[in-house]
Amino acid sequence: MNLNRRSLLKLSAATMAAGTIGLPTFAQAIDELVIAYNVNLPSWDPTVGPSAVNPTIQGLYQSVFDQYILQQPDLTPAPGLLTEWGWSDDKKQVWMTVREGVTWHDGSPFTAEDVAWNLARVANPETGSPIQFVWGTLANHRVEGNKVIADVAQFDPTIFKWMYFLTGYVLPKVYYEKVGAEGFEAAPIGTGPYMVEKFERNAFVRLKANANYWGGKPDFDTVTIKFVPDAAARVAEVESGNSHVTLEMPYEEYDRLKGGPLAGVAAPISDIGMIFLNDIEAMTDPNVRKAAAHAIDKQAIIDRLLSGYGVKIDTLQTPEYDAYDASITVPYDEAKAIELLAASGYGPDNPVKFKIQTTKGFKPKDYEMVQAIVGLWRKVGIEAEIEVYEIAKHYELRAADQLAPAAFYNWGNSVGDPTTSTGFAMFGPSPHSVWDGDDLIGMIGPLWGEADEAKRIEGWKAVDKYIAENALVIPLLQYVQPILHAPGVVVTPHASGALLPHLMKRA
Amino acid sequence: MLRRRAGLRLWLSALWLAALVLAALLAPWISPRDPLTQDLFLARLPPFWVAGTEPGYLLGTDSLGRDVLSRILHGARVALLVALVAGGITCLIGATFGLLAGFLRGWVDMVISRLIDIWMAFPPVLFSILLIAVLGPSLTSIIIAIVVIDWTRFARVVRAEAMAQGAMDYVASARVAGRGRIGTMLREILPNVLPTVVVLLTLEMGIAVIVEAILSFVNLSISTDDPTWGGMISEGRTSIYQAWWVLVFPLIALFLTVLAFSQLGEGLKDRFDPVLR
Amino acid sequence: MSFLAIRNLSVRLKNGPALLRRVSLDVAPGEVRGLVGESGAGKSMIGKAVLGILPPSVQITEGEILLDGTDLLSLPAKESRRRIGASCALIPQDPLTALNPSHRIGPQITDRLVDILGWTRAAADARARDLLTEVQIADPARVLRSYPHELSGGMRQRILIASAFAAEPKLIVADEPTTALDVTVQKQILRLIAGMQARHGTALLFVTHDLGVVSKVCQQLSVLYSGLVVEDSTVADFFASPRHPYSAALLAATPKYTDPDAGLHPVPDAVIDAVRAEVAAFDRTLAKGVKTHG
Amino acid sequence: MQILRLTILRLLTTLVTLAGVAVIVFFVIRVVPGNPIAMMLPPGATEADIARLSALYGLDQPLVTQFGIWLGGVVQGDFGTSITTRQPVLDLVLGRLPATLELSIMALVMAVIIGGAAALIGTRGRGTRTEGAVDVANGMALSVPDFLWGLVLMLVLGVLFPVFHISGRVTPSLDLPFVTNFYLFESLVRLRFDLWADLVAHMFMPALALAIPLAAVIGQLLKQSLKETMNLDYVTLARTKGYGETHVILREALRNAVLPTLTLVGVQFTFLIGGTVIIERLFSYEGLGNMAIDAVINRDLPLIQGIVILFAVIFTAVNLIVDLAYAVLNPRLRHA
Repeated sequence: MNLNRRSLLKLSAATMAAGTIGLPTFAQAIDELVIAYNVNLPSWDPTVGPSAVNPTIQGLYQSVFDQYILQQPDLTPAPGLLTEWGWSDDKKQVWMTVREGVTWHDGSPFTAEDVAWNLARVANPETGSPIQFVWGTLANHRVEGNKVIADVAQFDPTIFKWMYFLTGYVLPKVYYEKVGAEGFEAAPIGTGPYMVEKFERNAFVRLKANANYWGGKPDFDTVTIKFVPDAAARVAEVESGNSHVTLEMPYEEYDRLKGGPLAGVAAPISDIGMIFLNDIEAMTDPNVRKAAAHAIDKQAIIDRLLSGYGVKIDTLQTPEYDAYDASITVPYDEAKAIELLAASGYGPDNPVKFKIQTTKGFKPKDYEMVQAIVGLWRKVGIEAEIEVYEIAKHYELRAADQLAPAAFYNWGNSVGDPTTSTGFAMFGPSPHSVWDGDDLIGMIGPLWGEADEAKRIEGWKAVDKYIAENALVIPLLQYVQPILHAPGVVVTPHASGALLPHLMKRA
Repeated sequence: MLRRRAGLRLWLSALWLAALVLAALLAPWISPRDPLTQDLFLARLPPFWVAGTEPGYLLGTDSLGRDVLSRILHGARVALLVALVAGGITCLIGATFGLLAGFLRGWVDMVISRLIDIWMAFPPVLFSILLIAVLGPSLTSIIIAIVVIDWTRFARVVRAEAMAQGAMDYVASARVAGRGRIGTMLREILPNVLPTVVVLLTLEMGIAVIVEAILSFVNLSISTDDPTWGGMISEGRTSIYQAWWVLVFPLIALFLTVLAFSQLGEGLKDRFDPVLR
Repeated sequence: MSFLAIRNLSVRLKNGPALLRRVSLDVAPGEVRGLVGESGAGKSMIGKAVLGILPPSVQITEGEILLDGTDLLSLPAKESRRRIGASCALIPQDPLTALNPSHRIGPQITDRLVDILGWTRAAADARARDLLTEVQIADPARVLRSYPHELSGGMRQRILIASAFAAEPKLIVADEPTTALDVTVQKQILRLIAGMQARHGTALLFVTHDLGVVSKVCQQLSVLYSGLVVEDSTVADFFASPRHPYSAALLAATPKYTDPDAGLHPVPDAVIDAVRAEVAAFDRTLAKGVKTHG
Repeated sequence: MQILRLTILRLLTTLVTLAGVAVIVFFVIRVVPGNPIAMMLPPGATEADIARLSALYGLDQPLVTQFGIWLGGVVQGDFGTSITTRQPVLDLVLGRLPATLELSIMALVMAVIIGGAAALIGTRGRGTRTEGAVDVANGMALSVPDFLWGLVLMLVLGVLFPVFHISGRVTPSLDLPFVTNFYLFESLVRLRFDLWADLVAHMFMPALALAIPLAAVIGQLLKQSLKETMNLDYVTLARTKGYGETHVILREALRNAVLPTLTLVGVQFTFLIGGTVIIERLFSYEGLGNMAIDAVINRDLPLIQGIVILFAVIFTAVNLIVDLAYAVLNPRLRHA
């Protein structure tokens, strides 16, 4: 089939050579890198509005803007626009040293003023920053030479992690104040590796390399990022040679094309699949929860359904995260699941019934995975009814604590801190948590403001252990992001899942 | 010659639909396997004539190891249910409105016509996506969405037809003979509009089956793991190179069913000519 | 020598009954032949066969249609169509449906002169005006600019007659040209056709079920029953002494203009039975003949 | 005169229609589960954050008040600001409209050509195997949903024989001298056939996928009414004049046969435009439909409202044009 198709391709390419359409072919050297991206970019402001917290478009923002602190492909922080940072000894102040010699895309110099202005802007509730509750913990930002100092209104041990996370971008103060919000949307500038040359909404963005980039000029002078939301179309794009790089396609397609005409990388990213358990109905019974957790053969699901692309996890931490503890495990054990259910009077003939919600097509094989889980549950005596919901509905239900007893979701946490995984997902008072048990609230509560980093991490590990032992949530797997690319490009995957053109090099 | 071919098409369509009804009714007994039973270790078995299959899975298995044939047979239930219920209710509501507007005229016609205009101004796909977002994806939602969007199809045609019939002499004579307005409508107009309605209904059933497939494509169809053809097609499309049978067989079933409904409608239209011209 | 000669023409519905049974007849230049019979006797079918406009459901099984000595049926479709177009014309039955509602009258008369016969537009327009005057239409210029729905039935039939004579054809098939019209208009139209025919010297195949009309317009006549020509004679001979019992009965059944109150004598059942038997016998010999040939 | 009166009357009823659409869409999308605020809550947000953001976007007001504010803006030509893109809704939708219109019209032209050809071929070969083949092809075209046609085209003409572009509207690296967003039209006006070819190469597959079902409908209906017209006397008469069959069909029968087809094609064309929602998404075409799906996913309420209303305007405009075309083509209506 494949061989056939290739020869047909060549034949047709030859006959089409005279055509005026001028489609690219694999053989050509890549002058202009074309990337087929999986989502549309709605807005160029990375600090306000819904786009700012949309993890799938952070890669686009990071091409044009710099974050306060650089995040390396393995998620560790490195000097970025800030070269040094830290707390005063009494934790009453933070200080940041600003990199010198950096210029904005319009040539004007980047200064400490810019940093202070940005931090003050997102701390102000009026601007509509969705992360205001973090940035608002700093106050009274001021510039001292190439340093920025701010007072700590409320101690947050993760504040510097947010500086390479959502909304942690630095915008040009002078330019933004001159052109206003609308003008900025029309012609955004940053300090990042690429400059926006042309932006066509719902279609593409053309980027030009920033020759003065402080991290060195990127390899490709011109990069076109096409927005191709349909996975089949993205695969067709790279398969036909119209695009050089694409991401997020069915793993079957990845396997089919990788090693054929195309090359590929598939690396784990900081995005996990999990099942929220709401402490209502059947889920108040610990036996049911534990049985549900033990009845899922995560490895079989990964191997059979995801073609092996995925990393089994038993806590909400992936191996890259700060609070990962390999000793916490919840093994697949069908017999134990049956035994646990029997203790509560359930069995295959008298199954416990509840509803499980899932998205469909939002993440790779999400719906299929839930179908497989329901199939595995059915064998031990759990009869779960599937309800598909859209991601928007999930957010609303979760914020209102109205999720079904079980709800499949994916959780991204590209800073790798336990507060932004276990913390927000499991802390009762947070609008993101649906588990309201007081014992857990009591355990997590003190950790928010814990100043001793080692103690803080150990505290979270204890929380994860408690959660695993009592099956308060069912972590499933860490996702692997498939990237297909032409052989002429070398792609470095970023564990945050952001596809970054300045990390791509000529082969 | 032509007439015979038209007849043949009619019969073939009726035959396929009859077979489908049987399959749907008897699905639990004739399916070789439970359509929901999964076996991840028997996933993506090819159909029986291809090497590497397991006996008992005639048309292969999908990526969860479920039997494709059994799922198609059970999927026929959903397809027919959607076709019959959605088609039926759409027809009932649309035809009633159309009949009332076309025969009673006056302010009734004005209100209904305006309503039709407003409805026809909604982009149908977008509107159904919104509707299903409101109702949550389920069989009932699909049926409601089809009814809400397509009733105007019936209303418009039946209204025009009822208007034309209302102008005929026999209606006048029925009125002269002393029959009331509603009586005339039901006894004189309705039987003459019926052939049109039947043809539209047949066509609508085919449309309903297609709509389910389209909504599956945007991941908005039935949410349980009950098999639907549209759902199978959208699942199968991610692995066409690895397991084409997961896509192709339900697609054939869908295709033949829609074709049968439309050919049946066309055939009936020819039969009922010249009413429908 | 006749301009139109039909020899042994048989026509049947595809997979159906015979419609014409070995029909033969001649029309000499300038001559008017009437085709008479009840509805369904096949008289219109002959006209359609000559003009090559048989419906697709019908097929010619045998015979020749010689137009000016050439068998139309042996020619390629395009060529026979060209010949028919160049030398024949049709006066249709229903003037209400025979004009294209979306074109003006002018082009409907002149287009073929320009497109097919290569006239200049001006010459064709002048010709159309002359013709309309000849068919006694006042204000031809206005009528030529009109759409059909703006004109009366009689007007439209006059236009159709004018149009038929436009290219000076050698043969015109008039397919019951007065049936769809008012009785008052019928006579005028009939007179018009007869006058035009005489002036232009055109041969005319006149299809009608009305023997009264035949007596006024025609010289020759064929009587048909069920696709079989039962009588072929001159009009004078026929009215003096019809040879076939069926045509005699038909003649008797026709109301006399001289004595409209004399009452009708419907064709007796015995005559019908006899003529049916004759058709059946004809079919039998035909079947035998086919067998011996085959 | 008749046409003028018809137009004015229709414009008035159109206003009523649009008002109805506006009311319905406003309230329906506020019943949809999921709201734009929940969409922008990052991990760690609190109830206070929800309240603060709701107030910022005016979503804390009672529904009727929200409607009043929105309607007041609409009357002044202000459709509000999109939540996700932070741009005025009117600019956004009008910016995407030309792309969708060009795609739809291209699809319509294709459908008319394919469907018309099918009808002519079927009519010429009526009663023969040719007609049967045309019927079968029509039936098949209608029995497959258009997104599947899209997928098939993408595989065949995009990957297997890479003749056409798979996604987008125009090659990004081209310099476009256009001042309007009607690229296809403007490229013709400016005689830039190179750009025109590039645009067509992008548009071809989505337009064809949209055109196939409509082509089948046109083929079927037109053939039906052509066949009926072909039996009419004036067509028979034309045949005796020496014209060829094709000429008779085209010149005598077509115009009268088109009339009954036309009204239905109008309705079908609005379905086609509605179908752009999915096809544009599939082919990443930068039109209204593509934007609509994003708007729904993100629950961008003002944008959804704007898009639905713009679609409604297009639909009613199409119906109006069809009615006018009917009046123009039908001499009886024109002069009555």
